[in-house]
Amino acid sequence: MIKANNGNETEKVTASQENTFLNPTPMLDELENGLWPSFISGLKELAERTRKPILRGLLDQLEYSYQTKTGYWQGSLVTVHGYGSGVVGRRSMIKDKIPEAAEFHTFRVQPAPGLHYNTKMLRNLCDTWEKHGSGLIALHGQTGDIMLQGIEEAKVQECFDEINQAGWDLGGAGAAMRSAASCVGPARCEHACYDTLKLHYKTLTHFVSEIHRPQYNYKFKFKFSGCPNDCTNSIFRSDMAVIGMWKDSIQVDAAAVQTWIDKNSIDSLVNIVINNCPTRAILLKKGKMVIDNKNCIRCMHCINVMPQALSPGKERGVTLLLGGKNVLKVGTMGGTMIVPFHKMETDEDVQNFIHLSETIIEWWNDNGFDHERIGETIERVGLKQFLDGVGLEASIDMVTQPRSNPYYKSEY
Amino acid sequence: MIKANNGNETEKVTASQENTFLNPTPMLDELENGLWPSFISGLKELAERTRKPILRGLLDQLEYSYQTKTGYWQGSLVTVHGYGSGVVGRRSMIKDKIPEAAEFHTFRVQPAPGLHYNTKMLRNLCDTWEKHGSGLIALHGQTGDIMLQGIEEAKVQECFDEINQAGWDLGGAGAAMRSAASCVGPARCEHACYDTLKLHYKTLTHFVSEIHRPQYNYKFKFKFSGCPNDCTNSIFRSDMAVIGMWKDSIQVDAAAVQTWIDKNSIDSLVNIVINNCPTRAILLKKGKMVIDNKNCIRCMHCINVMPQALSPGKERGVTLLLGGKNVLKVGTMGGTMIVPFHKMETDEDVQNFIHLSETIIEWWNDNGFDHERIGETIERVGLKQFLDGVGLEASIDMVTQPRSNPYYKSEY
Amino acid sequence: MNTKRTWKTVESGPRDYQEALHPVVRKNYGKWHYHEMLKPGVLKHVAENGDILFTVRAGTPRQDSVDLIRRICDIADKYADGYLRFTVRNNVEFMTSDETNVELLIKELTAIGLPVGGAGPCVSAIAHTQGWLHCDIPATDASGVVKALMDSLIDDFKSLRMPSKVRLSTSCCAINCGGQVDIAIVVKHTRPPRINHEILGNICEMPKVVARCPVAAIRPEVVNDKPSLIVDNDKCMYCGACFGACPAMEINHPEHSKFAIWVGGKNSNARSKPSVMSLVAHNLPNNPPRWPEVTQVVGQILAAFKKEGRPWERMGEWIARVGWKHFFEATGLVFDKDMIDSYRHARTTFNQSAHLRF
Amino acid sequence: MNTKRTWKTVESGPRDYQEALHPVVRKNYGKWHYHEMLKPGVLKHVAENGDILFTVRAGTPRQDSVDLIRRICDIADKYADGYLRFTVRNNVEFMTSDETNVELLIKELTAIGLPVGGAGPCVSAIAHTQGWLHCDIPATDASGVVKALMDSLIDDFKSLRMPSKVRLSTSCCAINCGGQVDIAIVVKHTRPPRINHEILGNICEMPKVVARCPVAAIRPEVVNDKPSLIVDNDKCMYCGACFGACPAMEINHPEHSKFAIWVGGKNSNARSKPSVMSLVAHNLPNNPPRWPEVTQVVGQILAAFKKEGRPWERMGEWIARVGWKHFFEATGLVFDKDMIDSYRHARTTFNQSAHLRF
Ligand code: SRM
Ligand code: SRM
Ligand code: SRM
Ligand code: SRM
Ligand code: SF4
Ligand code: SF4
Ligand code: SF4
Ligand code: SF4
Ligand code: SF4
Ligand code: SF4
Ligand code: SF4
Ligand code: SF4
Repeated sequence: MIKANNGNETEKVTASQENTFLNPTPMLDELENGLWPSFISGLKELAERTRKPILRGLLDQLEYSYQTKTGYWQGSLVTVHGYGSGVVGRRSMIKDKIPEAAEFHTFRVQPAPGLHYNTKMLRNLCDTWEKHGSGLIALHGQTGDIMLQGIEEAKVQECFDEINQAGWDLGGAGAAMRSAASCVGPARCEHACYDTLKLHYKTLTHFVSEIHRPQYNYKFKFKFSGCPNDCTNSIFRSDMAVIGMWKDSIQVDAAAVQTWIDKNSIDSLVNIVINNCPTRAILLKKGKMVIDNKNCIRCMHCINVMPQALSPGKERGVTLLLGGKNVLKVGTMGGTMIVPFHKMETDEDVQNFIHLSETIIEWWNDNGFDHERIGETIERVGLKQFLDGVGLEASIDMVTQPRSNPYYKSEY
Repeated sequence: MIKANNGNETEKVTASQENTFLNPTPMLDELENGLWPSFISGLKELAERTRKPILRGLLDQLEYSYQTKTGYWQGSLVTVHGYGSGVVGRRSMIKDKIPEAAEFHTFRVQPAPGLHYNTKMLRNLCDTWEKHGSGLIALHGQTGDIMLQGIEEAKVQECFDEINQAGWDLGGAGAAMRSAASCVGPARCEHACYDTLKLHYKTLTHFVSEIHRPQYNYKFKFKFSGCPNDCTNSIFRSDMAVIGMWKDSIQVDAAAVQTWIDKNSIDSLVNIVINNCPTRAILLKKGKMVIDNKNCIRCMHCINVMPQALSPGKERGVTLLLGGKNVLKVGTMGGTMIVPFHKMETDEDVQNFIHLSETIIEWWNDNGFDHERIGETIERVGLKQFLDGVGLEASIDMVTQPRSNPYYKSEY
Repeated sequence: MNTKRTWKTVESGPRDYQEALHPVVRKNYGKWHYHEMLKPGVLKHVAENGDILFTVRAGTPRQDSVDLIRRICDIADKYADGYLRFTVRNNVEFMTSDETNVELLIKELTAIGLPVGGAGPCVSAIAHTQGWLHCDIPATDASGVVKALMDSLIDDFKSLRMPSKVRLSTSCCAINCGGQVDIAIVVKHTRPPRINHEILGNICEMPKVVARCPVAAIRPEVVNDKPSLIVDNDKCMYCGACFGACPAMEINHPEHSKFAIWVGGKNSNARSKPSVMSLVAHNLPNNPPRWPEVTQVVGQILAAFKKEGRPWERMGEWIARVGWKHFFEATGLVFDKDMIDSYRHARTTFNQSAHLRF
Repeated sequence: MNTKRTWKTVESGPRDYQEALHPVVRKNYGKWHYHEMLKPGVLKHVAENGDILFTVRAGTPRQDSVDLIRRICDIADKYADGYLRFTVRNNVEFMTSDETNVELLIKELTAIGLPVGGAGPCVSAIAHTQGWLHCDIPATDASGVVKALMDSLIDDFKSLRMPSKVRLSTSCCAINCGGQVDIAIVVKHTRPPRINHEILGNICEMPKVVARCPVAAIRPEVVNDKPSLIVDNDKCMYCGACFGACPAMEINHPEHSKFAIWVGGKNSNARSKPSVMSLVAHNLPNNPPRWPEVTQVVGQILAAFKKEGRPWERMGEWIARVGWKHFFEATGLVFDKDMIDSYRHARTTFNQSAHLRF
């Protein structure tokens, strides 16, 4: 059907050219070279085995995109019964040319927090997806969804019912609560200051209706990182970053510190640990390492370097950063610290957190514009106004320095 | 005439109450207490000696201001022949109440660069001023002018002619070139990387007409600091900060370094010098101090601590920072580096500098709004547009980091 | 939907994770003591009670076929007790308490074409976005760029020879779903949108499109008797935000949609604060199928960082230490005036000091 | 002007400096080698050729009478070869090559009431502005505040017991002619301007006044049949910028014009970059003649800095090291929500990180 016409055709007979089901895709085939696993090889293998026309269409359209340097999908509203989001609809703009991939909708499916699986649940998902859809799965989307990519509208409900029956639910899209991400946390990481998986699970279960029914100004994302290493990139990639934090002193196992020094030398202690502490809060005293915890800003660095010897303190909880997002309109925003420390042990702690989140989202719904992320709303109306609006106390922790201009309103 | 009525009257008989010429000024008299030299005592002494009504009026009005917490001067246009600025006119809003200080205009007089005097010129100025004016002189105004404070309009021309005859000229006011300031520089400071006094003198002589005839969008100030210590506060207080700079390596007198260490200890070298270098460009190698000049950012710190051992390099000149100003409308702005290095040795160097300044001011006159400082204009139209407008090359030295947003226009 | 539904939707939200946790994980949940990096891609976590868990991490194409996933499941069944997890960067992880399984895992993963690595001071997998494969607004294909790049970086994925973690992302439009990373490859348009007035009024909510423009360059106008929008080309800086709201604002162009390279982004709070990335190269062609120009520039940046970075120092921290001037020298890239910020907080990036390197 | 002029103006610009230079200065111009701080207020500069110059520095009231200036000249004639200079902070300096003159200078200066000091790690003289003495827009009297403050700080002026240089300024309106310093005392209004509609139209250029407002709170309106201006009190944040352009916008208020204290400004490039200062106290009363509340707060700040600052560390550098949280603890001041920036670049001051002190 589609013939490559960019004069680039290679003489080399690639594996794919031996296949009969697929049309030639000379440009895409270039991506079968090299040592990194090739999504093209995967797609071709899948297509050849299953002989699904939708996959042949997909490859033809992609090849055509490579040739013309142009994309051909257009958005389309596709949903399952009762939901307003969770399926990202795609129809081809060149279905006259390549009818086989006229539709190529995607399910966003919420995985388990921490992206843990047993093989049974994964195989089951594969089977359902191969039955109804294309058999192409993105593990995972940047927000953290399983993306089942490529299905026709007619099959959407049936397919969803089957995966829902197996225990899965859809994720967010549009102006709604979005799927969350959480780091591996307490499941396997010694740094975790709270149970990221549990909080992710409880929070997103609470907001399940808001995920399925877009009714916000714009998207709202949670991300849960167990410590300030922030392995979920929550700071720039979620509206509410929930980051593990401790309040007391770093726990030090003096013997293990000595073992570390013996193994790595005192030079390494100075050059790698002490010299990299952002506030110079680590001192060398008679060959021993002493942490000035009042000046420690919980950056994690020393703990990262010496995980066997140092750990976060015992009084643990979370710090909340609000308003992170990417570049649109205002330039990338990092989340702003709005709650320096919040315990996260009991169910009540969790409920308080969820309640605060609701209050915040409500404030945003009342004060935000259409397509305005909460970070933008706060920047527009002012952090002080936001704090007043949701009933939080101002604290010096929220800013890097007090204001440098006299342009504020205060009547006494 | 004016009686203090705030119930604060003190029983203590102060020196001034013995005088007969002045009215009681109980609140002001409080400022005769304490060990710091008192401007009130000075004013009173002057008034008693000279018996000038304008001084009695001034003290009465000031006392009344202290009582009512209100100022009573209003601006007024007063000039000398041929000039549009240089006299700051003040008329009293309460001249009905206190007629003796109905007028209290001020001459802004340009001193010599570096604020150097011989006693003859200063005595001469005092005599003239006592003859025509109040006898009150501010040494100096924040911009650097001698301020002859308090004269009536009728006497202004005569007085000016006399001081002008003695070699003085007026400084700036209004939307004009302003008087400049220069640090003591090569006159007495070992750090000076160029001749601040000479450049101040040549530049301001060149712009003499623009000082006297307001024709800019707003004020424009030069300040000349001989090195990055910036003893004239040029960064936040002048539109064009001219700061001494060197390009090659810091000059090190190894023997003097050793003497310093012997005197102050190696600990001091580490804690005071090495540890305070902003880029950690100073290393300790076998007890010796080694400067990594590629990473030195010319902050002056190590040179300040060890002036006998270290000095700026030999390839000297200036760096130019444009757009500094105080808080109005946009918040305080620091000058932005627009010329990293410019030689300042020959007359040609000076001429090039003046020529560049002219080009810049011309651009500002063309592109700025009324009452907009050049820093504001650049912020509004963009640094790139400014550079294009005046024909300067962009350089990484001008920014702390390249842009973090994709919101720029570039066609290829 | 014609089929009669027999199933009533359960709005369960995230999948339950208890049943997905490896038994050793479940047992030591929240009780880990420390970890070590045994070799590229292999972590050893030690629990408070002395339990040991080995993790083997491998790269994937992210856009996986069910065939590949089933193969991965086979391996998990054989060597990892039937459990596995994925990382936030699309790597797959197998956990086992049996040290002998580690080498077997590496062998089998290599056999099915999945490189083992991506942990510790190395280049991990590149954050993916959708591109021509699925998105409705892309100017390029993210998966293709990622594949081409990773082919050239695979040795840096499989070894521990970087000063610290290096995160990359590729985004197929300026929106940048890939986020802030050490090195980002992002589309940059260089022409204003061409407006399809024929369809605009019918398919777009005009006030929303007008509101979407960051520089207020769009205004309503009747064109050929139809209500439509026009763009003030002087103001427009080609961001493409309008296109996301309205497909008639055609911003993508096969030739004039280019690539830009950004460096120094960081999300972690380790040592320095999280930081946004900065523009260091642009006007790179969008050159499928292998985008050699992009690979070239990324290679230059990584080579300089590998050479000069100190242990634990992230890309942006290295640059902060040596200075941007040196960064451009060391990488051979060229600073130009478009790299001077001109947006809302531009002034805060101006060098308002005499601090200066020569 | 009725008198016939006999003199034709010479537009000479700055006064010629050659004749104003001390002979030893002239001889060693540009050839100084180094300096030492001998004792408070006394510097010793050594030239390349070994010439030595002693400088004695003393404080002045800045608002000087000709009597005081003549006395100063007498001293200069006696001990400094007839030369003197002033510093950018209103201190006066006498130079001599004769070491025996140093003590004599100190003695005579003390005798006429001028304290010797202000050099090196100490509190130097406070930058002055005009206030009720001369300005047309002040809410207070700068000279008075300065005198009261310096009375309490004179020992810090005359000694070398601060960690480093401490610069102060006082400004009688929010415009702050005093600039960025370690500690600034600046007026802060707390009510919108009261508008004198009777005179406004006659004495003010209305479009200029409208343009002057940073938050566009002013608009033209006819009031009592006269063209005038009105202020949107919701928008107005009491900056007083309009008052500078139009005396009918009466911003000053005897009770509601207050003082605010700012810290951490720095102009030098030594170590850290030049920095703007931050608000740390407000709502202090404007309380002539001695403003004890202001003196009190400044004293608290200086005491903490004196105790904790390290050698050569400026106020803002000390705070950067110990953190703002500690600054508030150590000084006993209280952070409040008005101290959160809300102006143009506010976002750049938000803590966009998890970096946190407890
Ligand atoms: C699929 C995914 C990329 C991927 O291949 O992984 C994606 C794809 C799209 N993103 Fe995204 N974004 C995806 C994660 C992100 C992230 C990363 C994250 O969530 O951690 C970001 C940055 C963080 C943030 O939220 O700002 C992100 C920032 C955006 C933005 C810019 C938002 C902003 O305020 O700057 C848009 C534009 C918009 O919403 O109008 C956008 C819009 C889109 C749209 C919906 C484009 C559109 O307007 O039609 C894309 C749909 C593509 C498709 O065909 O599926 N996407 N997008 C990711 C979601 C998969 C998932 O659910 O797991
Ligand atoms: C006299 C002086 C204060 C002093 O007592 O020393 C002063 C006094 C006034 N300043 Fe100033 N400024 C004085 C130095 C400064 C400085 C410091 C400097 O030049 O180093 C600044 C900060 C730097 C700058 O230029 O921004 C300064 C920033 C201002 C501003 C704010 C400008 C801005 O863009 O933020 C104004 C307001 C204006 O111009 O509209 C202003 C306006 C004024 C006016 C003209 C008020 C007015 O609009 O009527 C004051 C006249 C007072 C009078 O009665 O003489 N003055 N003014 C200083 C000038 C004396 C001299 O010539 O030596
Ligand atoms: C598995 C994973 C979390 C997950 O739930 O999936 C994870 C796991 C660990 N991270 Fe991470 N990080 C993971 C993504 C991240 C991310 C996000 C990302 O890559 O997109 C970040 C933020 C990156 C950034 O700043 O932009 C991240 C920043 C860190 C840091 C801080 C690094 C730094 O110095 O800036 C550490 C500390 C360290 O390396 O010891 C860390 C440390 C760790 C440790 C050592 C924690 C532990 O004790 O187990 C884990 C293994 C380290 C490794 O891979 O080198 N993890 N880590 C993610 C693996 C990604 C991958 O496959 O490459
Ligand atoms: C005389 C004077 C210049 C003039 O032309 O009038 C001057 C003279 C010297 N300054 Fe200065 N500075 C003078 C105002 C300034 C100012 C501006 C100001 O005070 O308003 C600054 C910038 C202040 C700021 O950052 O806001 C200034 C920042 C410095 C520095 C950097 C200090 C720092 O660490 O930040 C040095 C370095 C040093 O102390 O060795 C310095 C060093 C010096 C030296 C040591 C230079 C030398 O080798 O002779 C001179 C005597 C030092 C002293 O006073 O401690 N001078 N110096 C000014 C005296 C002011 C006064 O009477 O108090
Ligand atoms: S964010 Fe912290 S707790 Fe979570 S995986 Fe990373 S290092 Fe571990
Ligand atoms: S966690 Fe970070 S700030 Fe705290 S002591 Fe360790 S390195 Fe320093
Ligand atoms: S700015 Fe530099 S050259 Fe000028 S007086 Fe100060 S220290 Fe000396
Ligand atoms: S001048 Fe400053 S930056 Fe340069 S070496 Fe000395 S202390 Fe370091
Ligand atoms: S980066 Fe742009 S084009 Fe790519 S997936 Fe995200 S929205 Fe679509
Ligand atoms: S491309 Fe961006 S700047 Fe141009 S019109 Fe569209 S939204 Fe506005
Ligand atoms: S600070 Fe304000 S009131 Fe004081 S002199 Fe300057 S302009 Fe006048
Ligand atoms: S006080 Fe300031 S904000 Fe209020 S109207 Fe006047 S200029 Fe505007």
